[in-house]
Amino acid sequence: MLIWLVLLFPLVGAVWNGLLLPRHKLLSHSIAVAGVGLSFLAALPLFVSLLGEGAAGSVHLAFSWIQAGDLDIGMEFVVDRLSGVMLLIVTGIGSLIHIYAGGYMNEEKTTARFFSYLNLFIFMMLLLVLGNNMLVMFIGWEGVGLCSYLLIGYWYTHKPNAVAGMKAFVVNRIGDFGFLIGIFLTYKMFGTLSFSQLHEVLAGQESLSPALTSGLTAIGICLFIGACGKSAQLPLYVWLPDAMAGPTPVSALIHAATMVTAGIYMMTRLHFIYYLAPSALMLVAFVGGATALFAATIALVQNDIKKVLAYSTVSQLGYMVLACGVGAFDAGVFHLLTHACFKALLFLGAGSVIVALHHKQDMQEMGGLKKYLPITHAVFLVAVLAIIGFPGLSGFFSKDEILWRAFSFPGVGWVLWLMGLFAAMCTAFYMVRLLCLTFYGKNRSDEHTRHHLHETSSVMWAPLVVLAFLSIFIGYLGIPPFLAEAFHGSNLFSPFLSSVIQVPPAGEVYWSFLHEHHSEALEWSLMGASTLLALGSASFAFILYRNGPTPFLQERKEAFASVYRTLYNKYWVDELYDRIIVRPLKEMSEFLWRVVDLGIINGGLNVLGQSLMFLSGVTSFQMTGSLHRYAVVFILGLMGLVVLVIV
Amino acid sequence: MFAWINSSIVSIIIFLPLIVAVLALFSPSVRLSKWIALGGSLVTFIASLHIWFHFDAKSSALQFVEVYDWLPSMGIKYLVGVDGLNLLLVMLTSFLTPCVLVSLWESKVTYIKPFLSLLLVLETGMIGALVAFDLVFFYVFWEVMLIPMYFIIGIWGGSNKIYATTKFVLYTVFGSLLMLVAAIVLYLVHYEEHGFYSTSLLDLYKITQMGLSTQSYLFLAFSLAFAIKVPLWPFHTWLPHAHTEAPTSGSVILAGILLKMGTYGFLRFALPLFPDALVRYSPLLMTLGIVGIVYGALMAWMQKDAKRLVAYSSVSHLGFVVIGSVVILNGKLSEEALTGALYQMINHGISTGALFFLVGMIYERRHTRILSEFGGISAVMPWFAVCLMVATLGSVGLPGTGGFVGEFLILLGVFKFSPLAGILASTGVVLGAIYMLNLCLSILFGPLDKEENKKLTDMTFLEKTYMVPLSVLVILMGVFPNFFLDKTRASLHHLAEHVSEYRLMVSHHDSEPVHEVAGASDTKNK
Amino acid sequence: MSDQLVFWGLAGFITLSSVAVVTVRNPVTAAVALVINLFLLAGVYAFQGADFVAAIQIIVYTGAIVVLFLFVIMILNLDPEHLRSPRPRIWEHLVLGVVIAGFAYIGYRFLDSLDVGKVASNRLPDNTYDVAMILFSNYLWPFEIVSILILLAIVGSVAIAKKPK
Amino acid sequence: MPIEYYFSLALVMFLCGVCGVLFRRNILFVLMSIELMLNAVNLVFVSGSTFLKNLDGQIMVFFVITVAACEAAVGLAMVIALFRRYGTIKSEFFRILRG
Repeated sequence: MLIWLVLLFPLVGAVWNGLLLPRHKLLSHSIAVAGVGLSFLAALPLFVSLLGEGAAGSVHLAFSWIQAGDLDIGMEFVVDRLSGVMLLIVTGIGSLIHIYAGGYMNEEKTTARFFSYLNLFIFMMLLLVLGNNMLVMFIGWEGVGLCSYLLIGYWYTHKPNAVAGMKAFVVNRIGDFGFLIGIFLTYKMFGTLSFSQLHEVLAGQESLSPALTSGLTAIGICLFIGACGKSAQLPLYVWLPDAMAGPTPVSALIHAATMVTAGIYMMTRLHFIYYLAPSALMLVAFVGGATALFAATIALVQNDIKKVLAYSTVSQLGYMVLACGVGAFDAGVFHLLTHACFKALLFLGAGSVIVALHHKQDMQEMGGLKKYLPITHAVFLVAVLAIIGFPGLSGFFSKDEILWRAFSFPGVGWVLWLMGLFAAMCTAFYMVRLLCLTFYGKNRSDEHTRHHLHETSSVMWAPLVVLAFLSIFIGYLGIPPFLAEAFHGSNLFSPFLSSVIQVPPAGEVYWSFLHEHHSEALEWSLMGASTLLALGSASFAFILYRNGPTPFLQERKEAFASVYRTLYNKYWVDELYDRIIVRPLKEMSEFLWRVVDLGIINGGLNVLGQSLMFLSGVTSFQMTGSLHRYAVVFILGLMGLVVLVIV
Repeated sequence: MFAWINSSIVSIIIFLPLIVAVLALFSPSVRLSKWIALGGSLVTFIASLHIWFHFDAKSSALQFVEVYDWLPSMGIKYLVGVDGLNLLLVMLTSFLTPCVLVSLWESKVTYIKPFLSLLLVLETGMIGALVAFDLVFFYVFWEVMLIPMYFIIGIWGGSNKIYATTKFVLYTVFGSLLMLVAAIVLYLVHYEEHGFYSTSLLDLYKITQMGLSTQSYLFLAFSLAFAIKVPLWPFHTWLPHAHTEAPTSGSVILAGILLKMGTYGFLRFALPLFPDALVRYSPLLMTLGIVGIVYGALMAWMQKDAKRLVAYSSVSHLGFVVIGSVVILNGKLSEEALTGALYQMINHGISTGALFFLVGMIYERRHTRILSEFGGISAVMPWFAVCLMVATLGSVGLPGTGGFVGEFLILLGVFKFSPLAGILASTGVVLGAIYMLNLCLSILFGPLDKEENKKLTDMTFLEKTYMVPLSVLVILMGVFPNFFLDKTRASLHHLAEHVSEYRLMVSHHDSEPVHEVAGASDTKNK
Repeated sequence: MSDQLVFWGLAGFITLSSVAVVTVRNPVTAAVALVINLFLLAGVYAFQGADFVAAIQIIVYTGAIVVLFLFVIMILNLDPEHLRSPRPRIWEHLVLGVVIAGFAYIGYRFLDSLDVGKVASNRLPDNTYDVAMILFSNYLWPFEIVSILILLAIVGSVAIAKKPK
Repeated sequence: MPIEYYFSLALVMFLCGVCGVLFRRNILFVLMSIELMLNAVNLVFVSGSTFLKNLDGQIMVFFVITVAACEAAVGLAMVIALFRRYGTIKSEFFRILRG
């Protein structure tokens, strides 16, 4: 029964705020927080019930949704350990961000619309997470896209915001197109879209025919295209940086903690397909690794604080996708969990900075904010340390787990590991750069702004503190086994999920390395190497940037001008897409419209009509209008007819 | 009395609007005329609700049948009835007409009385064509639909109305005349096989001895008539003109219902009457449909005029309906795709109807439909913005709106038939998002920088009375599609079975198509 | 014998007057020729024993219709300019020839096929009473309808010919 | 008298009427020619009636005469109207039917 409450509360909140549009900001804020908070409270017992040894998931059918021919799709939901974890992330972090948003949006006249969208987003995200078949998941999948669209363009009077929203929606749609094709393929092959039935079918197979394997590979790739769209992977990541046009809580909730992780969740949910389609997973792994690296390099030189965080998100999502790609779905979800905490914290912290600076986002105009925003600085520091993998913080455990699993992947694992490692170094560099440029050195903002600088209200910093605690401690859920042994603890997270995530029998031969035992020395040394490199990179960045942008840096920038420009302009990917996709398509449409539609089809018809008119003009010469002439013709014709008959 | 109503309910919903049309035309005052028209159309809607609630969803048979001999010597009967195929469309028609009449309540249209009565005559024609099960009556109603539309565009249209309306009529008549010829041939074929004359569809469905070539010619003739009405690419060029010139109410009816007559015609006539020809030509129709989907979408993207944009989007959306209607799997029509096609007709009727209403609203306020003239309207017209958003999302096919259910079912069926066709058709979903959101972006969002736009007033109460139900329906149809689909299931199943059964009976004429189709589905991996 | 004489006499004059109607230049002359023609035709009817028809022929046609023509001719008071008809063109001669030949041929074929032989037609006995009986029993409705037609024609002609204000 | 004679006579009258309609430019003459043709038909009716001993033919003549009267009345009214309006009754002047 609780599951219905979990779903109901945010929906009620969204409808209440959306239809009744309460004028009072506090009221709409409370409705929204209640909507998601009550949902979180309802989700807690649900989750607790899953904690028991061997607790199985349960499926709940609301009603039969679409029934046509042989197809029967129910509005059904699954509660198992995987969706339970996601449930907590969505509603828990969602609640914190909802609380924070009340402070952030305090300058707005009314916030009912905003909170309605936000609650609707939570509802859609819950549909996505809880759905027990691809189609229900797809409702949530596109639903969160819609909310993202609406929220990115929340300040719609500024046209670029609306355009960014539209870009997000359209790029997501391209991904969804792949998802949809994947759904069709699945239905064509298995005749069902339900996760549990698919799992039953595939887990029941001892070995796979080549046709089935290739089919599964195709499904895997198609669904991964969907994941690329939603989780901002190469080549469909372009919408996410632009999506920063939305209010910062939105960026934190949707574009960092929850929605963008939907792709990882979906692949984990369908791990049994991916485990049986290793070549698809290989693609996933490389796309993930490449994205992690690619986005991290761009983030090195960006000046907009939210842009840096956006590219950082893309990069971290790349890690998670990489984890999925090497079959370490549990590691992916673990990183998803930790990342949700510290990235939400980073965004909210950045939001506090932005509010304090009256909506300035350029880091070149910040600096020295440590003095003015002590709490924000403290939690921000925690988050930065977490993300760069400072030993003992959450990011350290989750990232290290992924790197290790990548390395232990047979064959190309070391390439993936190198990608991840390099990306980790970049991450450390740009995060510390961000920290320094924002909080240390001299303040570079103008007099007026500086005068009004002060710490944000408690409604904003309180959630940050909670998140900071989470960022520190949540990592201890998933300590790597060898460390756990050393400290007499145990890894709680992977075994918890292992009841859901299992390699199907048919794939066990290929994935046997997952259970292979490695020497602890190797693990220790790899962990040490990556940690040292990351910390080295971080200290390098700290040395360079601790005083803000200095002439020395300016010189370096000029020395590496071409590299700098390439990175600064994000490898000109947007321009490239515009040149090779958007513009040709537009020109083709223009051509089709002007030449084919107006010219050939319509023109052809007009020519037909005109030639008929011309012909009638030509043949109407005998239409003199003289009655006698007509009568003569009439009589002659009549006589002709009669003669014809009687002859 | 009640028994009489029950036994002649279908005739009531056909002819009531006609009677009301006469009354409205000759009523002494404009005010009264409006009340009469609205009242009549509402009574019609209530009567159709009666059908909805008393309809037996379990049965695929024709229900509420009325038969009267008209010309017994020629076998022409007045035969009307409702089944799962036309029930939803009848409901849509009787629902949209009152909406249109309400939308005219405060309009400053000249000659309002004839306008209202033409709309009601149009309703008679549309409902009649939907429920007629006799070829002659179908043809008569089919043409009856044309005449009011001709006048509605020709008299109350925009600047280039004569060109538009002439084009519309010439196009449609060209198609329907071919259909008439084919209908006569069909009539004779039936006589040869069964030895008596009949124009009743129920008798014509029983034709089994028709050669493939005859079937092909007849199928093509019928299909052309329907394809022009749909309109299928490349017969679509009348549509943008007609829509651009037509008054709002004309556009709503035209896009909302008239176009569906074409796709309904496919389901009712072209598919069950000529099963072998259907198998032969289904790839052709599917190709044209897919071209239409992509082409219509690209055209819509290029339009600067909001109405023209929506018009081209209809070309794209109805392409989905056409491809959904002709999916043949293992010599059998795909029920999923058929369901989707039927459902998509209703969705399109509602969401595009709503879009035309909305475009009409801003046209009435600003006297322009050029997209670049707008921007930021959302701030001054929040209700309008919400409704436009909902209609747009329905049109785009976002899950949770009816459009998704229809498109999903269609694409699913098409994909099972041919993955390539499915993929190509699915691109329409992406392109749809582009042009529809572009519309929203240009009208609703961006800075509110034009002085004229700042003074725009939001939707009036009257406008809300029909826009809110339409918007709610868009969502309801996406969340509870089974509520609607339940009524259609038996009939669609029957249609699919019918086509396959009758194919088997005639397949000794030419068994090739059977193999062809069997070959198309052996890409199954399991 | 006398029958022959009467018939041929009537037939000859009828032919002559018919030709006159269409060939003379002056409409008054033509109208007079028409009167003669219709009058003689009444003679033919009487000769055949159709007394009633002969009577209304004289009363209605010669008495009313042709007089109407004469009235109109007087009202119009056409000047000689209007009466001059242009010289017939060659194609008109040709058409005239073709029409006459065609009629001759069709008439010939028709009469040839009639095959009623040389049966002499008997003059009918007195039949006015019978005509009246039929007219007011079998043909009562058409009779009444025709009266409406006449009424309409009267109203119509008045409306058409009225001087526009 | 053989019936062929009467028919021949009717034929000649009818031919005259046709020629009048075809070749006379003056509308008055056209109308008179029409009367001629109608009378030719009447003659056929009466002859047939006598020949067949059936009085229906005479009734028909009665109706034809009535219709002819109406036709003449309306036709002449139109002639007057045309003359008033255009000052001429030459038929080649009226060419509204021109394509």
